[in-house]
Amino acid sequence: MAYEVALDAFSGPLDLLLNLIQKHEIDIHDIPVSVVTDQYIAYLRSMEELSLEVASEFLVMAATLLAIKSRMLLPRPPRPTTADEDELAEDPRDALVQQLIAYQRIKQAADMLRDRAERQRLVYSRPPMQLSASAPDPHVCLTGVSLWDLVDAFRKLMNRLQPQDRVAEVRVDAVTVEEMMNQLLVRLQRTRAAWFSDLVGMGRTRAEWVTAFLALLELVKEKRVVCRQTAPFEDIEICLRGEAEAC
Amino acid sequence: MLTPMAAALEAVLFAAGHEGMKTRELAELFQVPEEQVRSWCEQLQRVYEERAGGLAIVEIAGAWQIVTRPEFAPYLTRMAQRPAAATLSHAALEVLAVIAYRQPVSRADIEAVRGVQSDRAIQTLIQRHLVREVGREDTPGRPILYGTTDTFLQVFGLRSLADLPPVPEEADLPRHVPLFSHPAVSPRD
Amino acid sequence: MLTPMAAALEAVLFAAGHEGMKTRELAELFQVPEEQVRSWCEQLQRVYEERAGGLAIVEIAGAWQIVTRPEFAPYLTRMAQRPAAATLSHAALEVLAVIAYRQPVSRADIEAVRGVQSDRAIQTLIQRHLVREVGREDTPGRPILYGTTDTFLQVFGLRSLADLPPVPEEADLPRHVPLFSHPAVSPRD
Repeated sequence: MAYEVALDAFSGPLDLLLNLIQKHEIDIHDIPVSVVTDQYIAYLRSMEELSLEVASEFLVMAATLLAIKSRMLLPRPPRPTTADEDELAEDPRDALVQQLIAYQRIKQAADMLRDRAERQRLVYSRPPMQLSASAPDPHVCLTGVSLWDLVDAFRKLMNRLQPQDRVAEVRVDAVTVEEMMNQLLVRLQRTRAAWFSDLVGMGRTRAEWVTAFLALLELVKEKRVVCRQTAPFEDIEICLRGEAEAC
Repeated sequence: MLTPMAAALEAVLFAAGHEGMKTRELAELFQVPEEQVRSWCEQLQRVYEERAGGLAIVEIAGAWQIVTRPEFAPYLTRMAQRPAAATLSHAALEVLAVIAYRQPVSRADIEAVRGVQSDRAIQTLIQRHLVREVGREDTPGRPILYGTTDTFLQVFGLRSLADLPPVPEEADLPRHVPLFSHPAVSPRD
Repeated sequence: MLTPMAAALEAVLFAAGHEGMKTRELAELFQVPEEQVRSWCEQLQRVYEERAGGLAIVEIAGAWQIVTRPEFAPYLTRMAQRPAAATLSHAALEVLAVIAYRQPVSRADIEAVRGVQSDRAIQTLIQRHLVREVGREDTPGRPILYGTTDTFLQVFGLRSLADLPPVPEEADLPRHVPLFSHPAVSPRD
């Protein structure tokens, strides 16, 4: 549990990096990339050792740091006497420094907002006075609100119930691949075709994603569904075999 | 300039709203004898009279409260007739939807569904006579349960609650999360 | 001694409670120009400050209202059981800060600043009515643009977006990072 707290302590790779910089009182404009990179990667390693999932963004940042580090090791071009383009050659750290500074300001702004909200919470108001008694009007007239607005509000509310709230209600006995295959077939019979991401992406937990994916593979193997993709990286369309011509 | 104690008393009476605070309650809050509280209240009452503002301190049924002075009633009547208040905020509509479909329901239940504080929206709905207290839940603290009113039915043109349109998604929702449920297409007029 | 107009204003603001009254609404009620009303409100605000009572006049989200002064909160928390405020996560606060200062802004922009996926936090903020969709960007894919709501102003006690405090050390920032350029005036309802 305590590990999760440690992980949560950083809201992203920039947060972690900024923390390292502050902890070691490093000048943000002149970051010793090699030191920071080592520490950053050491941190990721310790996360892995604790079997914590390291979000991909953290890994991307590690790669970025390594790239900057290697570029810093390259010999700089000899300094020309005139101020031509080469002298203005960028410091490989520039982009990252800009990003860090921008992020630091956001963190400050976030802190400030939190302080304000806390101060505001110390302020009390009172409910409006019951004025309708002095102006009796039994016909409350609502404009711009229809019954459908009400239904819609409720439906949306149900739809956006926190995923974790829903997960709590899932039975302990997990869905089997066979059950999932049936569910997928039922759904495909209803809709004829569906996007791969819709089919698999509706899983609430990692286990469900995997089950759905396996079920889909099984259906492909049994030649009961057909997949097609119009261009590389496009979403994959899944059709029932036989319906393929129609979709 | 008010004394710090008078200022604190003013803040408390203001926030207490139309229910006011009994002398005994104030004495407990400020940890002083009741006579002391009574004398503070009377002092504050005099201060209010002397400044001739829009408000007064009164003691009604043993409870001290701040009220508006009667001579400003015409403005308040006009305020009440403001047509501007005729629409419901998004938040109020959501709360109304939860109450309509889930009644009787407590504030805690409503907030659990919405994930946000909802007391203001509930107050607004009560003021508009769309929602009312229908009882108390039989759990510790006996929280108030809310339900819709006849005005609610009139406003939305319903014969009875049974007339509320079924929410498409609801049937699918309960116990087990249907992993691959079809996204709801709600009928619209 | 308050002037009769100030007294009437005080009564009206008291009656309006936490809903407050917008300058325009007050102007209609008193049948005077908005500037006149604004000056009355500001005068009353000063009177309240000078008497150092338990109350203050504030303008939040464009609406004038009477509230208690923060220093009396200890008495009031004891008195009124306020539902625990749902606190925002670190991530959600960061996203809110980006949206508040740079609105209207797309998810991609937010993620560029934070260096991390932000869709969950955005959903949380929408759910809490702190943030809403304000339009679409005129670029391929027409991504959704987000902005803050009136609830945001209320929660953070701001008169308007122009009231957002400047982030310190603004001078230190290099020119070409227009991170905290003045918030664009976004259409609001």
